[in-house]
Amino acid sequence: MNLSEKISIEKSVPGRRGLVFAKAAKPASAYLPAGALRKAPPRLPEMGEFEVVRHYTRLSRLNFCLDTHLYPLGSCTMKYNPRANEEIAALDGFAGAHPCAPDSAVQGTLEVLHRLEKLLCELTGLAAFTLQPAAGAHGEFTGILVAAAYHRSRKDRKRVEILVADSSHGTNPASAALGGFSVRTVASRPDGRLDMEALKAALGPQTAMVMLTVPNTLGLFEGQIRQIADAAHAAGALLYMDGANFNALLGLAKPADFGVDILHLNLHKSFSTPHGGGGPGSGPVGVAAALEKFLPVPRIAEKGGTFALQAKAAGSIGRMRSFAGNTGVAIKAYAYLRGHGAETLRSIAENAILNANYARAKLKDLFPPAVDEPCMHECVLRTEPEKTNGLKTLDVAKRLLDHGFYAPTIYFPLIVHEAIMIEPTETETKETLDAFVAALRAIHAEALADPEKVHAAPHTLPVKRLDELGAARNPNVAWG
Amino acid sequence: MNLSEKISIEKSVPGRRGLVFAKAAKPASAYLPAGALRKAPPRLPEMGEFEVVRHYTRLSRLNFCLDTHLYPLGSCTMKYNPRANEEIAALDGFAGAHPCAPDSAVQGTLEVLHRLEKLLCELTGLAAFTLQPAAGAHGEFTGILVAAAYHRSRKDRKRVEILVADSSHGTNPASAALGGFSVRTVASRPDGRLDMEALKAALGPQTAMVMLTVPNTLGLFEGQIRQIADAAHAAGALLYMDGANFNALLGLAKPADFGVDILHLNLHKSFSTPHGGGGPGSGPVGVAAALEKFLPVPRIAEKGGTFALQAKAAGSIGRMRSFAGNTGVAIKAYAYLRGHGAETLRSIAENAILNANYARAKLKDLFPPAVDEPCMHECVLRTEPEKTNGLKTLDVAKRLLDHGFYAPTIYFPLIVHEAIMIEPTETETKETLDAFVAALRAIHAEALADPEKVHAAPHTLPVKRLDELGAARNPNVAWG
Amino acid sequence: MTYSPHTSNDRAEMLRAIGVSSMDELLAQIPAELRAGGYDWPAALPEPERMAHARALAAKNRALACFAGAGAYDHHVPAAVKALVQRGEFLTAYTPYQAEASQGTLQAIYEFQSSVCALYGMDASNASLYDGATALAEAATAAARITGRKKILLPESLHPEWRDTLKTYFGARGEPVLETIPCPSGRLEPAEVERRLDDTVAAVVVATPNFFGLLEDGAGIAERAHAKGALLIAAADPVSLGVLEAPGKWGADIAVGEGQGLGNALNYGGPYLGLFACQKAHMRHIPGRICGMTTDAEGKRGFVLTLQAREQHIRRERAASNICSNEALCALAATIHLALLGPEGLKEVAELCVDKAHRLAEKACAVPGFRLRFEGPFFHEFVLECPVPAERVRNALLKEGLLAGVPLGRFDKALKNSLLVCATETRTDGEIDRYAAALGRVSK
Amino acid sequence: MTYSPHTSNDRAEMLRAIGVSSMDELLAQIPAELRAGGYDWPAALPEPERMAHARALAAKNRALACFAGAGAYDHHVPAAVKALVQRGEFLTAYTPYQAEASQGTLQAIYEFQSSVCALYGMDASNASLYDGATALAEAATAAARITGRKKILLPESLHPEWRDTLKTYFGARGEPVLETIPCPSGRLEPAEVERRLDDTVAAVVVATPNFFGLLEDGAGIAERAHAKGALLIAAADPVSLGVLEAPGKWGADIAVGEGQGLGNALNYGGPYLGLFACQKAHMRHIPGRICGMTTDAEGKRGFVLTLQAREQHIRRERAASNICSNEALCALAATIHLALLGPEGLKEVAELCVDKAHRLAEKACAVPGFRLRFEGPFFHEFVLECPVPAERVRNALLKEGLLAGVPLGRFDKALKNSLLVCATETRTDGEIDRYAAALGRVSK
Ligand SMILES: Cc1ncc(COP(=O)(O)O)c(C=O)c1O
Ligand SMILES: Cc1ncc(COP(=O)(O)O)c(C=O)c1O
Repeated sequence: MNLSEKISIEKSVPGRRGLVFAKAAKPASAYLPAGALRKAPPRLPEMGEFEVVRHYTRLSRLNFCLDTHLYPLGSCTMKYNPRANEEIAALDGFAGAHPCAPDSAVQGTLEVLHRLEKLLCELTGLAAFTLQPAAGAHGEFTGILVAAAYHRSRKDRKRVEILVADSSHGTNPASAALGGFSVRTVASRPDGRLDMEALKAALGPQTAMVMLTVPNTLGLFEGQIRQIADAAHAAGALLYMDGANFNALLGLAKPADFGVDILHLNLHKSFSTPHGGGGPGSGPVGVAAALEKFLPVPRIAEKGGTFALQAKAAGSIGRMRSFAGNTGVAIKAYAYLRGHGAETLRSIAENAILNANYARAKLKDLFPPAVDEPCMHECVLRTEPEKTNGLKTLDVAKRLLDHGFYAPTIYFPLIVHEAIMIEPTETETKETLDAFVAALRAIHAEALADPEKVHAAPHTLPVKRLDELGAARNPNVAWG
Repeated sequence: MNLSEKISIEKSVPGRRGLVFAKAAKPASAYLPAGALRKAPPRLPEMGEFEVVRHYTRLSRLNFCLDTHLYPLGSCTMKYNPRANEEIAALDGFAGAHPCAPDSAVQGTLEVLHRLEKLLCELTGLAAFTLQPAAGAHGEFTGILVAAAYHRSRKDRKRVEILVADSSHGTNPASAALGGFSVRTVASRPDGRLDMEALKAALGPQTAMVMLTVPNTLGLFEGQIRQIADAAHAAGALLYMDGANFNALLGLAKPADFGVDILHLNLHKSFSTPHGGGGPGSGPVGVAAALEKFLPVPRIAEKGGTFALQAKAAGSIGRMRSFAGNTGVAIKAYAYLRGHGAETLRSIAENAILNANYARAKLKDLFPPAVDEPCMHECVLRTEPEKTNGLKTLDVAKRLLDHGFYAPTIYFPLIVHEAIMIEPTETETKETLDAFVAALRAIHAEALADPEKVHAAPHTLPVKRLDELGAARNPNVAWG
Repeated sequence: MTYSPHTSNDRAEMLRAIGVSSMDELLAQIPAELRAGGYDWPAALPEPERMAHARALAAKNRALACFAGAGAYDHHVPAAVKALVQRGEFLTAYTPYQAEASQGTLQAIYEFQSSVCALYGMDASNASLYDGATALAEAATAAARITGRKKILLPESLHPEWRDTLKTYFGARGEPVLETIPCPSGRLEPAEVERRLDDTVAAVVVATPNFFGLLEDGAGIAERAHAKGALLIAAADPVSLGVLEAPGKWGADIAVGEGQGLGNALNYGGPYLGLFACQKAHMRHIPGRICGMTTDAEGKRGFVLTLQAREQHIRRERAASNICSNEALCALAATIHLALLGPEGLKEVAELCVDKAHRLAEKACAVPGFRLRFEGPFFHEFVLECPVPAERVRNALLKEGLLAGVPLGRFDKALKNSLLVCATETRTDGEIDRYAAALGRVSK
Repeated sequence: MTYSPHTSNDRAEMLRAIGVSSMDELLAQIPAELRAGGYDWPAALPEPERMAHARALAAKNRALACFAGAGAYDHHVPAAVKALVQRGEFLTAYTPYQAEASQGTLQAIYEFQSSVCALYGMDASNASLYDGATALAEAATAAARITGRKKILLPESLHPEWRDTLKTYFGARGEPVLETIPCPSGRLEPAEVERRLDDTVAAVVVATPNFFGLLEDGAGIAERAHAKGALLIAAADPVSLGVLEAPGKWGADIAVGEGQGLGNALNYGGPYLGLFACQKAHMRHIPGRICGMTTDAEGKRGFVLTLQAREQHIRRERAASNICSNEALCALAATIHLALLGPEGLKEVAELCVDKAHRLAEKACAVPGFRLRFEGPFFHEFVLECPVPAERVRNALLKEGLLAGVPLGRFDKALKNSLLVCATETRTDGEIDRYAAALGRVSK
């Protein structure tokens, strides 16, 4: 009902106070040299506590979110995350633990982390996990450094190249580059899978690793993954699996069985941490036994039911960040997994796949799939502007907002023209999917009947279409 | 952005499950006679957990609330209640305490309750408090029973009548009647105060008590309260103060000094419990020393730093409900009061009074005050339909919603024609009040320029004006 | 701390606009002799210190495995319930006077009323009352008005605090007249009820499960009451209705209950949740707020507070009740709780309660010296007759971290050795075993 | 438990619509030989049991009065911050790709960026990075790109885990090259820095307060760095900036920090909050998401993610960074925290920290055998030199419920007897006294 909100600093009134603290016995100037002290106070808003509460409450209401709207954002697994997990991670015992506390004082947390590692090992078939990476991309980077360390340990210094699929997520090549590797892109076949011939041609003594996303970013299972693994291994390279889409495999398949050497998972997707407007995440990395020793420190060790955080480990690539990792996120993932038994685990993936295929089946006559076959947890469809008065993917996305749905991921993967990537996730009902399908079909019809309306969408949101170009040309990124 | 929501039962799908529990070792039928068992399951919604979360999240967004809008509801003290109090009342130690736990296991709660009673005594000057009443009206009823017990204890059985002001809240006469008293209404003077002559004329050997609201429901201080008390006492009656408006006196005055014998406070107004859409509240009752023994049980006793809940007390009117009272609300009130020192206590009332007078001063040319003099924490204004194309109070209220403000209390007190009762409370900023004033002035102008628009308001809310008559004529109060 | 946002600048400008020169001038409304001299008040605690202070106090309460019931039950409160009721839009709204700006609260109340009706097998309900005890008092008042009769029969098997509440409510006024029916066997004897029924009786109250946990013969009593023109007021724990027949089905005219167990914490006795429901015929005697469905000016469905002619703000001393604020947020918690559980979840909880309580009873009675005080089917609570005073048993188990139950001696001296024991779904098998083992040590 | 809402009916209908006869047919996409045989998996815990399990685990952590810092600080987290970040609209939204439906998140990011800039005295910032250590790594990368140079000078007075993180980040790639500057006095000697500066140096890193809690001569070092064409990267605790001069004012080109102390709990090390800010000139080298102000088609103000040409999803292997998800919710907490505190509140907290840490230091050093290891002004942390190994001191105080600090021996053997001790505004005078008293007992 409110459609815009001033910026906090515009609500600021000099001298107004929110949280007030006790006064220090002596001011900082009594202890610190004058030269070190701040001359002018930082330009932060001066607001009462109530104003702050009202400001951010009202601001929040300008958002769509999963709790209010279907959020079928492909590659993002916007599924429902049980509220109990939030409560659990916030328990004083967990939330109040200092990262430098001695192991004896944090046995509860260490036990959770250890148990989670073991559960992830069981789910993936891999030998060992680190929970340190803060997100998926950070996990990729970790995995890439593990691969580098592995080749280095074998004195194999020629392996300077990493192969990535052209359909891969942008973080894959970026992470590879960050690890000092050159990146070579391998084309996908028309059916969306990696082109084995192209791969074989690309593999060589320079290849450190092949990075593959399973299911891939077209929502398709790489049926030949075992062969890909064999080819990579035969060439002396490792196989990395980007497991950000692991929701589709939970309880169905174990990547170790595919021949995967290294993989990362996104706890904030498949394992139930709400995405928080962009994070925090957690990107645990699992490895085959031979690679365990390269995992970053700290490691969590267990002996006779007592847990220890080991800061040093011979062979380790070192530390990827400060402290143990995004423990709060890991706790939620643990809580989530303990809510499931072996049977219901499998239902996660099954229903995710069911929902994606249902949406796909109900839409494919109007929005042709990038690849016309059953999909896994998401489907990539296309608009056909040439047939529909210029209805582009962006228009569909914006117009969907008017219809009360967040938009799918658009223009990704890059290899699909006018891509619309729909991932309903397993937690949406058939009724919601039916309404979503109806909205997309209605938009298609609108494009034929009243194209202007669709091109100018959204009409009912707090703002109309925003000028992105202008924003980038004259960036205003702070109130200054 | 969503403007309506199905009812939960309309979202129900047979067989769908939300929270799932463990299965019992044996079914109820193994233990209980078949005749006692339910034949058909209750018609409750069958929804997934996510659907429930989404349903109530979306539903909530159809509300205005204090966290999103100014809520200048006279007589209701819709002020900001610090979030910390919610956290405190929810602490496991407090929230998990069973009401029949032995005193030794609940010393923390008992200490809070005891401390709160003492603080309320200090604020009011009264000798003793009970925290048992669940709300203001329940407190009134308690106070009335105390008065009855007092007269009974003096064998004074003729006192069957209670005097209430014509401006009083409806709960006053209703509570008096519930206590078995007949109710006599005493008129107010044109200046909004109780008519001393009318009072004196009404007082007599049949008078058990005089009930007065201070500040009264016109937002005015009863300047003659001391004389009223004297007159009541001289007639052998007691003086009851409805303290629901105590926000205006916090830190400024102690009702005991007025000659008040019994009073109730509304913790959910002056003492910081968010109103929750209609409750819970808590209506502690304070009494002068001579009346303490009549207070309801249980009482909280302290001895050498140890606290006890006493279920029996000689002379007590008995029990007003089960258990100790709305403890959770009392804990918030205690937390609130401990956030204040003697100086800031006073600033609560001062700023509440300042804000009401500011709104009054800025509006009185267009909306004449019921009584033209400075007010306390709220002001009662009027519309003048005859001068403004029929702009009625109800129209103003509905149109204010379009302007982004909740409406003031309207048509109360009953003695003011076309009353608009505005209580901004002390937690609103000058800027918000300015915007509110501007909206009211704009509505006045709209009424002159485009009366239809105003009469048909609201226009921007989830629903248009609702048919209240129809609702009462053919009541549909359950999905059946 | 101050939650008043005014700067000294604001204050000066506002005083100027008002036309006074100082705050004191504005405060002159209060005669000087009535102004407080000063306050003996502790120093303000800033939020960090306040939190620390509160935590220290909360820590003085002991964390115990709770086998106490007696009208307040340690059920699981779902995380989603807690999260949703804390949304500002629900938490910080008032009673929905302006319906158009309060559809969220209003629809939730409608759902609440509907859920209560579904549980109790009734047609109409309200937005909540203070607690179970006061709901019963309101039901008694309504029954007297409906029937034009003056007497209410109350069983001894009713919660003693509920009986006490009714005594307080009606004692001063002298009506309705309360008559207590003794229940030496722990339950109402239908014949005994029949003996006391006459044409002055407005209603017979039946609590089932009753205070001792036992199921009553509701249908038998209802039939007898109706035969004499009296109403039947049922008091029933809403969780029990996951497995037990709805009062409306066995003849209750009005049903009440304590709704705390539906998504609300124990909170040392409050805020709790008074449930009230009745057959359609009595709708206009319901106390308190009622939400009704209606349509807006364009025919769209919406919700309003309705039937207000019963209420104090209209009727004043002739109102159906004096209630104004109710327990809305607790009612919302119950509404969400019931939506989360659904009929199946509620049944699961109820069956767990039955199962655990019976297994506990069996284990407890296997300890020499302990036995059930009363015969008859029970839900999740039973009276354990101890070989020693029940307080002693309670104190002994307290040392082991168990809240063993509620000693009944304080309600009735004859029950000095009786302990009212409850097991809900939150009690684990391990705790049940520890309980029995601890009893074994007491008996020695 | 299942969070999949489908009934068997739904499932059947949906399979039919898809045109397959069974779930298995749909799963045929995964070759049979790649399907998992089975899982060794513990039994599902329904929510009540799961909560109980989690509480039992959490209870295995000890509640201690926290005098440990070392990059993670026990500051008060305001209740309003906790409540607001849990609103579904923030908690369950994604990265704001569809700006029109994400103005709440976007504006909050803009406010976050602005607040970070205000604190650090910079012009531009981003939506957050993983933590302080990785923020520094990103800053080093940016500095190398901006200057076209390869060497980064890292002081020994920097958090050792941050140094280790940079070593990991750049070790495999071999660049930027890291050179550590020894700090025997606990602080950087400007002269020593100058000695190492040459035209291969991209940036000098200065942490102030540094790992040992000491303030560095940032201005002196910045001047020398700039003189050699190198950038100055400042690492600074944001809370300290309530009283300390903004890095942008004393010459920092890029500033980073660990933002946990702004409204985020300790959480055993994460999620934390990487802060990154810089002068305008370097804006297009900022890693990660950036929110910018713009206008909509009707000229109304709005916010979007901007400058995306730096990012991995556009640039892939040529991106400024690989970061995608960041720590948005932690950044939101910091934004709200800073709005609640304002400049005055932040100053109060900072002054309390300074005051309490200094009073603690004084009391600790009054205990025979204990002294400050380093000289120089410090913020809220100091190195206490103990007469015995610091681990022993730590273990002794643990028994009294005190987390005495961080023994530095594990970072540097030469610091075996050194304990890094911190006091924030949440430590009470009573706890400080208990600490000193406990030291007294250790020294005996
Ligand atoms: C397939 C894939 N890989 C990697 C990532 C990167 O994960 P994160 O955003 O947690 O860094 C994502 C997330 O968007 C993804 O979808
Ligand atoms: C003046 C006055 N008296 C009494 C009451 C009744 O209080 P409650 O609603 O808590 O029963 C109110 C509340 O509306 C009130 O404003």
